[in-house]
Amino acid sequence: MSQVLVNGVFLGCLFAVVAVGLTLVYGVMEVPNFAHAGVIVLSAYTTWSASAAGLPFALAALAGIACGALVSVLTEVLAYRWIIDRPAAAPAVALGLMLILQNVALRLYGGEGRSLDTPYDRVLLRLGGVSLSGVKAALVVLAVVSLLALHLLLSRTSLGRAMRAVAQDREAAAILGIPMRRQYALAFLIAGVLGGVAAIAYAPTFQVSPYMADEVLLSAFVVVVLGGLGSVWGAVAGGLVLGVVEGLGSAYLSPAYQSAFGFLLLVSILVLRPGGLRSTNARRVA
Amino acid sequence: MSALLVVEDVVKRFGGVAAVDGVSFTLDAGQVLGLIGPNGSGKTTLLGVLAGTHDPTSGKVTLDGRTASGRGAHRAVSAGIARTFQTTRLFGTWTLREALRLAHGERRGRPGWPDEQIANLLGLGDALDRPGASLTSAAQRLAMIALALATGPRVLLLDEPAVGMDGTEAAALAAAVRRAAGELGVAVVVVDHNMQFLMPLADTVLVMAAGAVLASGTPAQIRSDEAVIASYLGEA
Amino acid sequence: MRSRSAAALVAAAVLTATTACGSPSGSPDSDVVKVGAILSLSGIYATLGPAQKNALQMGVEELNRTGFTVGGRKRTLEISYADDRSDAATTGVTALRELVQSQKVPVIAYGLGSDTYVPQLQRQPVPMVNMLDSSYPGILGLSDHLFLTRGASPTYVPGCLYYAKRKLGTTSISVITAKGEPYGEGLTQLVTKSAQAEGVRIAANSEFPLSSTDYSNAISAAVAAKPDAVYLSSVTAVILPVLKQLRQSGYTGPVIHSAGVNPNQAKAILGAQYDSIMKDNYDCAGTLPTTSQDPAAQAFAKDYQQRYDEYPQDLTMWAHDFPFIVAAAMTKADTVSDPAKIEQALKEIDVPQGTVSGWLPGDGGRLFTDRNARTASEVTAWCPGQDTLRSAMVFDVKDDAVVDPTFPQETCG
Amino acid sequence: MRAHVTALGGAVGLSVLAYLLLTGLSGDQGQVALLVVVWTIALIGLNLIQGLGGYPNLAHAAFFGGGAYLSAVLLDTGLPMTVAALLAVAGVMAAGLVVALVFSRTRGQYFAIGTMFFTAVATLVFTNAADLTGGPNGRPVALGYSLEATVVLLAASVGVGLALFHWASVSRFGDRLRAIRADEDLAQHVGVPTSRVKLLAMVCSAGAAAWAGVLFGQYNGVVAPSQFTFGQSFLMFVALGLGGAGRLLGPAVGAAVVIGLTQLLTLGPGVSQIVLGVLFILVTLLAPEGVLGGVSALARRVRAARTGRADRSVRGEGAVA
Repeated sequence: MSQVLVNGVFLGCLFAVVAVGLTLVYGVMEVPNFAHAGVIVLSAYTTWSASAAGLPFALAALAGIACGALVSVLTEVLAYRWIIDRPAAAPAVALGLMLILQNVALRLYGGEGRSLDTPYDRVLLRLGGVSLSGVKAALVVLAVVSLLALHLLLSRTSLGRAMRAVAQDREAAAILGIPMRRQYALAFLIAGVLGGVAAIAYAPTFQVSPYMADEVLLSAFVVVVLGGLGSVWGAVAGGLVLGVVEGLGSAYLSPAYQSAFGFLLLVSILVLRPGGLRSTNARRVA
Repeated sequence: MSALLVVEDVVKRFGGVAAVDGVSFTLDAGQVLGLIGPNGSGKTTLLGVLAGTHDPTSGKVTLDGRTASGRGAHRAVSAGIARTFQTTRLFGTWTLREALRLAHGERRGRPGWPDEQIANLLGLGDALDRPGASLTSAAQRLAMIALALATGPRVLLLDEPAVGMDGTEAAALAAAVRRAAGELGVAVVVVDHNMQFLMPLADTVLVMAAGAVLASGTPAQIRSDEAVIASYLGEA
Repeated sequence: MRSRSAAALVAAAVLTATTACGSPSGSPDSDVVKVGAILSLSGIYATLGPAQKNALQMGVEELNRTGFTVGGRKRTLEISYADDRSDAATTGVTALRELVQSQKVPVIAYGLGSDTYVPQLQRQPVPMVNMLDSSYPGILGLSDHLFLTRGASPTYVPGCLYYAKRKLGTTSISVITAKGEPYGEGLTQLVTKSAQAEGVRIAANSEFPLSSTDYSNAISAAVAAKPDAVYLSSVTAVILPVLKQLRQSGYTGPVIHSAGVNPNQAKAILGAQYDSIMKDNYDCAGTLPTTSQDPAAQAFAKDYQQRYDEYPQDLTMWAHDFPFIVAAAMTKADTVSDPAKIEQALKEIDVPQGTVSGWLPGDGGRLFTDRNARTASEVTAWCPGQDTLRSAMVFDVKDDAVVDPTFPQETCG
Repeated sequence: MRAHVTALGGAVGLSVLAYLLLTGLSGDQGQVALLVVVWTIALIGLNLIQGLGGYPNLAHAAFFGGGAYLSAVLLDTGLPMTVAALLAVAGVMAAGLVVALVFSRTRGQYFAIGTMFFTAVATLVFTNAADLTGGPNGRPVALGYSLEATVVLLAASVGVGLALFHWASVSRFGDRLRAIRADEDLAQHVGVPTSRVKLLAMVCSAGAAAWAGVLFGQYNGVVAPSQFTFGQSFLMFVALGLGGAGRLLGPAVGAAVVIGLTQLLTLGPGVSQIVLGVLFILVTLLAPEGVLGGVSALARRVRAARTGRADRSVRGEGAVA
């Protein structure tokens, strides 16, 4: 039981890091950013090729995160920025970007899975009857550290406060003289960094492949709706809840339907609250 | 003869806050009721409950003895209650004629004027084939009323119809509303802050404050009501 | 007006698009005989297709050095390759229709997706020779037009348990299965059956969905039962990530599978730690060219390794032999274009000259018995530090029991 | 009247074209023709709820796959083909009703996300209920119709579907859906029973997708989960937008463009998908009304310029295409 919970928490941390990136972007721009999957994939491949080229893992990981941030900002500058007034067009643009990014990865690196090696590959933590591989422990640590850093950024810096203002009310923020374009780019930058962190944290357990992020992204969307579109702490809490629910469902009911348990959760929420939890958590960041 | 529209002790809460807190009144066919009160006093919410936009938390609205509240907006329309909105809403790029045809189609046999006559009544005869979005804002407000009339209502709810209109336009609107009430026997509820527009138009006036009825009576009675002057008219 | 012009637009677009890439179809009796091959060149089974293509290429070149004679004329063979992208039901069926309808090939080599090809075979029969799929229950019952050039799972799985019990001292085994992957599901059935026959206890039987990337629940269930060994049921690309997480979870005992993992794949999929992850690994399947006692197979293994700088999997020798089998059948049928006659001839040919797989001939020296040609089976073990495998046991199976086991010396390299 | 004649002419014409393409092409090209025709049928359904109604329905691939799988499973029980097909379509329409009821109060992106997850769950079922669905690698479909009959049904379905859509589009049902698309709240307040209209549109939409799925299964002889993923739902969603949502021929144009691009561009793995992605974005940015919308806007402009010069009067035109 406790082993299952630990696995659930691990999944939850992964979902949270990805979902926070999504929800941040949704909060300021109201875009369902499917391209986030492509950002994660490209970060993972960058890390993989840098470390295959002989770079130490830490440097390769930084390169991967930088790549994620860059690609994420590019999606905003080149595409999303132009449909800011037409939210209905956002899904098509997001899908287009996802296709482009994933297939760029496919083109550059081929379709077969790659293995990303880390210095902590063979570490195994044991506590009582519960064991946690080094790779998974590292993911939990990275998730906690990056989310704390984000929290500090949003609550302690003027940039962060401006971002919260934008998420609260776009028009009012613009009237207050907050430079909107910079805020959009910043949201995508942070999302890209978080995507990069997610990529380097979970690629070592799984495989690096063009489609590695598809399932995680779907679950992360459940988390985003669960926590309220645009709510960062909602996403963190939602991530942990979903991780544990999927972990329990998978262990005790059927592993094949792991993601379906998350969807059931989502459906019940949409039935009870058709506007998501947003009606109570009206667009806010942090 | 019993009243056409009977509103009985309607309460509407959002979360813990009562936006409408026990409002009752009656309205006869062909009568115009003015609904006034400070911002946030619950006028628009009350219109919403009457029009089926909101379900009442308690209380009920009956039209001709039949319950009309709490069953959704389209059922309110088919019972004969139509409304307009504070912000102009038309079907985007649709022409006025297309929009009227749709509304007319939902009339289900209730009597009412043909679409052209409605348009002419509101001075929109020339605008029939133009997209709603291309009309002036005053014309758009009138078009919204035309749309409501096209459904063949027995009760018409107008939410700040004269906003942004000058004196002449408002007077023309008032005349049109009067004609609709007189010739079609439509009962009308008008919410507006423009007293020059509202007071001459209304047969009776209901003043709301904090979700409840503060006073009601003829325009003349309201004008001299001290409580109303203190809480609302005096500030205006 | 508008709908008509739009209709014209659609028509024009579709027609230009479809005629833009017209493909030539071979004339019925040319000197170059074209046959088809549908392989998993990309996607999840991409560990299989490219190696098959390499070996087919070698086989065709060898065959064409002398050519073969049909209808009194010298012929050479050409293979039209199609990639099923590891998705037989979508891409593979399309490729099959393209090969049969447009290119009119009389025989097709392929790997996976037998059942999905059956309806198309009903509409337009053509003999299809499978060089890979040993899944249980076997593919040959699906359609009379299918042939299989390898021993099916029941001819090697009993060897896994036989070897584990006697040489590894295994008395209990946990099985981890890729759910929904037919090869793996068949293996699990057979392992369960063989374990019972050998008196080995199944400690745990856990599974994970094929699409999943986190196997922790299946792995912890398998390890928690404290088995002497773990059996992984599926193909290389599926089981290696599981193996990696299994080792990461702290399990150090022996791991057995029937995936035919070669050192190149281990390195590519497992990453830098592959050697330590592959330690104590046993693979039971058909004989490998490298460990085979047959000189022809050994020579082929050497050629292959030299040419492609890659360790030859078992399936490479079967692929290598396909052109020779086709040539023999066409010669016997005396046609290069009639699928029905070629199909009949396949059933009647002897083991052709030039093949290297060490075929075990059936009654009357025929290559195919009940549309199945087979070779001996083998257990191989990973050689740590040497990037190679050694033969641990060579055997055959009769009536679900291991017969004629031989144990080569336990040396690597 | 003119509008009806041209619409019917277009429907018959496309039917004939579909028949010619399906019988005239083979192999890879035949597959493209098949997919374009099948997608056209499915997208005609989607054109109701998404095109006219403006609801981004990402459950369509699930309905499409539902028809294909359900008919295959029913055929295995020994039912006659037509019965199996009708039951499959009815079953999927019932599922459509459930989906519509569950998400009836969600709008916009929430509706999109909700229906997308429905497809994701459906794909999970297709993948994992291996006893019925054959698992991740798919299952063969027993052939209930001959190839010739399937081709005739495919071609006829295009024409019948277009005619039905045209009829729905010019009826009050069409007006109501368009009103929902333009402003759902206002539509309710002029008396449109929005929930009922949306339910009906969703159920009809699901039925068309299921029927397309049945015919796809019969032609292809095999179905697999990879053909019915939420990615496919998305492609359908985008195809309709590309062709021209709400326009009679939007489905055919969208299907031709998307299938043509994904199947015919053999620029190496991935590249055609990249081109597709760029195209989605460009069309969304530059021609929000889709290809047909762009074409008719262009035609209007050209005609306006010409009539301006020659001072000829513009002929009235039907509200179709």
